[in-house]
Amino acid sequence: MSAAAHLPALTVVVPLFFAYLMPLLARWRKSWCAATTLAVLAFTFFSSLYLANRVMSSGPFVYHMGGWAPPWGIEFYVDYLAVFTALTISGIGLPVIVYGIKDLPHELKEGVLGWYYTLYLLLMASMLGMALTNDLFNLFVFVEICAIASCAIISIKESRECVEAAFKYLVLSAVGSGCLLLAIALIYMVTGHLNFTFLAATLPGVMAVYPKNILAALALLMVGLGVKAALFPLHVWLPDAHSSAPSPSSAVLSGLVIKIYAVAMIKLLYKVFPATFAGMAPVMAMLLWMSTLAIIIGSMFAIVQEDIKKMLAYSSIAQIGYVFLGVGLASHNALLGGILHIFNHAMMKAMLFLAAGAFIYATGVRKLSQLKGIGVTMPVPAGAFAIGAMAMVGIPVTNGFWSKWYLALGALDAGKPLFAAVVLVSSLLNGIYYLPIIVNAFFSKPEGAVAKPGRLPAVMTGTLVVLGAGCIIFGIFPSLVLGLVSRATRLLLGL
Amino acid sequence: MRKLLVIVLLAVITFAMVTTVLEMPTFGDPANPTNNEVPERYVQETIRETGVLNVIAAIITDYRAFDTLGEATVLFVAIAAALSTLKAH
Amino acid sequence: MEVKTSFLPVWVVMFPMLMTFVIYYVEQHSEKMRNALSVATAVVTFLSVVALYPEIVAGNIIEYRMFQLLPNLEISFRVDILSFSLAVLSSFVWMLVAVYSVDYMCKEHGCNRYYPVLIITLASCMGIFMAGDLFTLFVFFEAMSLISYVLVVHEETVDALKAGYKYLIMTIIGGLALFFGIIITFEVAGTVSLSGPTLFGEPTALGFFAFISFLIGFGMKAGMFPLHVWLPDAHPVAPSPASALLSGIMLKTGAYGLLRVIFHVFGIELMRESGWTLILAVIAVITILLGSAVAITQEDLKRRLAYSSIGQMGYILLGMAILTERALIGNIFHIFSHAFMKSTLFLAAGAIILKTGKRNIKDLGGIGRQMPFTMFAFTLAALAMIGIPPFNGFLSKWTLALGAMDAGVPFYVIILLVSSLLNGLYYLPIIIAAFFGAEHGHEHEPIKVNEAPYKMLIPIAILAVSCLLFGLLPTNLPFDLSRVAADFLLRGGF
Amino acid sequence: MTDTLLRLHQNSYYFFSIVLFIIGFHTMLTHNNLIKKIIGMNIMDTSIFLFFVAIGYVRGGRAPILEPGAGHAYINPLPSALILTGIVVAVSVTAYALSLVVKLYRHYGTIDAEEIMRLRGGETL
Repeated sequence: MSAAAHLPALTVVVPLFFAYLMPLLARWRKSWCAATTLAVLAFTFFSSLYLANRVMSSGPFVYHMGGWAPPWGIEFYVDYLAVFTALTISGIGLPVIVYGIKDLPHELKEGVLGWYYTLYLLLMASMLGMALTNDLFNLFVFVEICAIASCAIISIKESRECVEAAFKYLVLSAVGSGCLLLAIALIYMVTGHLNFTFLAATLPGVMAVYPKNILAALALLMVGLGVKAALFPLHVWLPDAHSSAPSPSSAVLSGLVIKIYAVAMIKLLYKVFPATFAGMAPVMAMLLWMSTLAIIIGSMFAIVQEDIKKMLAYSSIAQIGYVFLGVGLASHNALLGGILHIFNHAMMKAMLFLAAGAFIYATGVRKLSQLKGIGVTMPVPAGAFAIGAMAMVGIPVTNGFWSKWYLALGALDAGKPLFAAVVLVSSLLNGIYYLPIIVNAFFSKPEGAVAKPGRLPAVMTGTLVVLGAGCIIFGIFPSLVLGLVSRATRLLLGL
Repeated sequence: MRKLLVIVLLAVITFAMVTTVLEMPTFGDPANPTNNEVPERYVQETIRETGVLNVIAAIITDYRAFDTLGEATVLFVAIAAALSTLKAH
Repeated sequence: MEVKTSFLPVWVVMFPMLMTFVIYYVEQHSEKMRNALSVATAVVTFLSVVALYPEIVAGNIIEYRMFQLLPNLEISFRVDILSFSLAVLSSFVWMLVAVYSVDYMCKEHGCNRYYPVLIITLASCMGIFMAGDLFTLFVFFEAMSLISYVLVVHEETVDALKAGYKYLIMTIIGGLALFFGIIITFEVAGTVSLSGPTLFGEPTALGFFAFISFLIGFGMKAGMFPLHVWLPDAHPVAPSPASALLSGIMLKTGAYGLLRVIFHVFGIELMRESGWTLILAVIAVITILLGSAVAITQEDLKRRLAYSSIGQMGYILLGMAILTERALIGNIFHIFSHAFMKSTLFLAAGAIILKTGKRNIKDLGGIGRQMPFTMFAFTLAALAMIGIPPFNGFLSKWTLALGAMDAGVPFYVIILLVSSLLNGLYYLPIIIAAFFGAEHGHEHEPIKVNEAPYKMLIPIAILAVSCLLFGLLPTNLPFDLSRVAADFLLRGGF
Repeated sequence: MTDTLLRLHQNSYYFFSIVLFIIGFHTMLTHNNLIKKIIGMNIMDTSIFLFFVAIGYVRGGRAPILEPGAGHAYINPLPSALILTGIVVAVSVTAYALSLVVKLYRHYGTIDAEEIMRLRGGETL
């Protein structure tokens, strides 16, 4: 077989391999670390692109690890959702670390930079693995790598808030992993399979014999992945963790990591447990209400925050609610909106965190009330922030608009206009906390540290410009991603 | 207040899990769903396919070797995480 | 009547949009060039709109499909007689305001922000009037609403920022309501195009939600009760030329949107059957009375004008609620009349504020002797506002009243009369005090004639004369356009 | 009632691993000492391992080290193999968590969660 045939595995293994090498590289050739990381991420991006191209032209395909066919071996299933997620991960992960090249030395100790790149690559690899894998236990292994790596890129920063936030995150994450493993045990116990495809075939028959096992497993899965995805009542760890971390970490944690668990949830709910399942209705209803609470309460909390990164973190809680709203509504348009929002929110939230990071980098100011006039002295980051904020509110010609469009349309499709109203109300709430920041940034006189910001390195500005342009481009031409997302949705819903 | 909450939570979980236990396949029953074609092939074909007598070893290092790569990576990531945390001091 | 494809509507929208960037670039180097370019852009836009006239007057409809965003969702442009009427009116007023701004704004800070925003708002305004489907309309509507925020807070005072915040939040609410309406329409009809038959077949609960959403979304912009709260704050704090545009033109985009929704989305039969017009009528009556009554109590000249705008928008809403042919003519003609009158008033007020710095009505005694020309124009427009013949305001009210009689509701005529009376109560004292009142603190000094520069006076003069002319002439262009447009809409709008 | 007890007896491995799970969870929730929290976490993990391995047992089966031709019944090897991975995961998480506790102790001089919260002046975990 040619190398291209092994690309699904290589997409995950190559970053892993370079992650192992990174500590050595950091010892011998410090300056190569960043370049290697970039090259590896570029490779994952292009291989995801290649896979996406292949899937779009000739349909989903499977890859057997080591040539062992399921149910004996591990299988990667390269379908629309998987390549979409992989593209999102590598597409956002790349600019974030480009930004990090300049920002990280500012925030971290010299000695741990190499470790940061190691952890970043491991995080990326595990997320890609979660996107591609079709095996329940393999998913668990990647979840664990992801959990530890994402805690580690918080605690790597020398501050007691970071260590404490990372500990809180780790403990809750471990509880989540425990629930996940128990759920896997319960599912395996009654089906004898770990492969998603085989599970989906076995489960309907098993449901009649062991309904309680399945329900308990579902509940544990919801809790396990819900904790990690910060679904509403289980979000307590998120604000501290995402706000205290170094800016690139915040961007990738808020933008990607919580989303990947949502993707895992989507895979499990729609591929393993068929959506028509009798026992699924309450699960979906629960998801709906939890996400509604997440959207409303997350926004409410965001309104009262004073720290810019805390506010963004609370906003993430609300935004993950959109994704789960789409999942819970389960109509074609709503699920499409939810999946689309994974990408859109990854882009805008990463940009917002990086822009906030740029403010902090140049002025050292984190308080929202002190950021007045930042748009006058730092027009590019503030402009990016403004675009991101507009996208959050869902103003047309930004990508956030399309998520809301499809979610609202999907809510109407599902015959639940109430949830369309929820989307609208939350847009208003987003407006209430994002717009004053922009207004203060551009229409106030700069004072104090904001008046004389330090110089922002060109790569950081460049990253913000690229991401900002992305928000607009995907706002004007939503069809760029929509083909992929729409096919993913149709496949998931079996249409 | 918090204690009460914890107790209620734990009671609910216990109740739910114990009811589930009552319904689970009987422990050790050869007719259990887990004893399907998967372990059967592992037991019967391991020697021919991998040349190993210990089936668990065969699974870890061959059939599901990718999981083991992940396992090693978990170990690696934990070391990296612990070292980076302690080094940041 | 036929449907033609032409690039001209796109040009009308894109040209000022592109020029915005040119102006933004040029202004870094030369202020003179910036001013000249801004005026030139407005003039060229006006002429481009006028170039559509032969096709429109021949009864043709011009369409252009830009590109498809998604299946059944595209950016498209469509110019019919109603679009043309409003586009030509707006670009005309815009042109005059651009000329006026040159001298008015020279003393203000942040001119480099003002001109690009002025021109891009023109572009989005043209986009609204020429939109071929609800989605395009929505995009430009949001763009205009959000960008005009910059005009509202131009002064950057605490008051301006506060008013701006209110404006912004209300705009977001309005935008979301519109979004909801459009989503429902899309869900029910599968398309949001304005070029086909009406999109709703029968009055369903979902349809009612859509109607209410549209009413909130467009009504917000139109200053409809009870969503008018932003208007009396936002319009006065803006610089006067911007106030003139906000009150004279941008309010009308809301009315335009409602007209489109009533005739293209729901259709006149549905509106009549379902009785939803009653909601509109009640709101219109309250808006008229409230706007006029509260205006009396206002001390600040521009605030009084802003409340007066609310009252006048009530007439336009009333026309839509009555839905007889003559009411509709009155409605559309009043869009014209009010644009002329209110722009004159705000520009004149701007001239007074620029020259004397006085905003309070109490201080305006004797101003007519200092600035006779400006005050004369103000008087013409105010008389038109009250509805005294032969001004255009009289003509529109008269037609509206006839329409109300056609519908058999003399109650509306009484409302119109009462409100005219109220208009008189708050405009006449200003005029009387201006010409005959004692000047404040200057009794013993000789009165200096202290007019604004001619570049400001000419636009005021043109607008003021239009108020008289379009009421005096038995047949005039705005009235003809209104008549044809009303007829066109009642025929089904395509 | 006797039925229930019989089932519990039959599935006693499952039952007791659930009990262990609850004990671990309780330890995590109620103890303020961070080390004890980590111990609770480990008890939880161990209970799941026990549960998982118990699934693989087949009555009369032997450990799956093959003796070709002997005709023995073997237990299901898959859960055991998976749990080996699981154990490593638990060890790794514990190691990292302990390193964080070391750091916390250096920063705050205590490993009591409430004390740390008090020092930080924030909300409780």
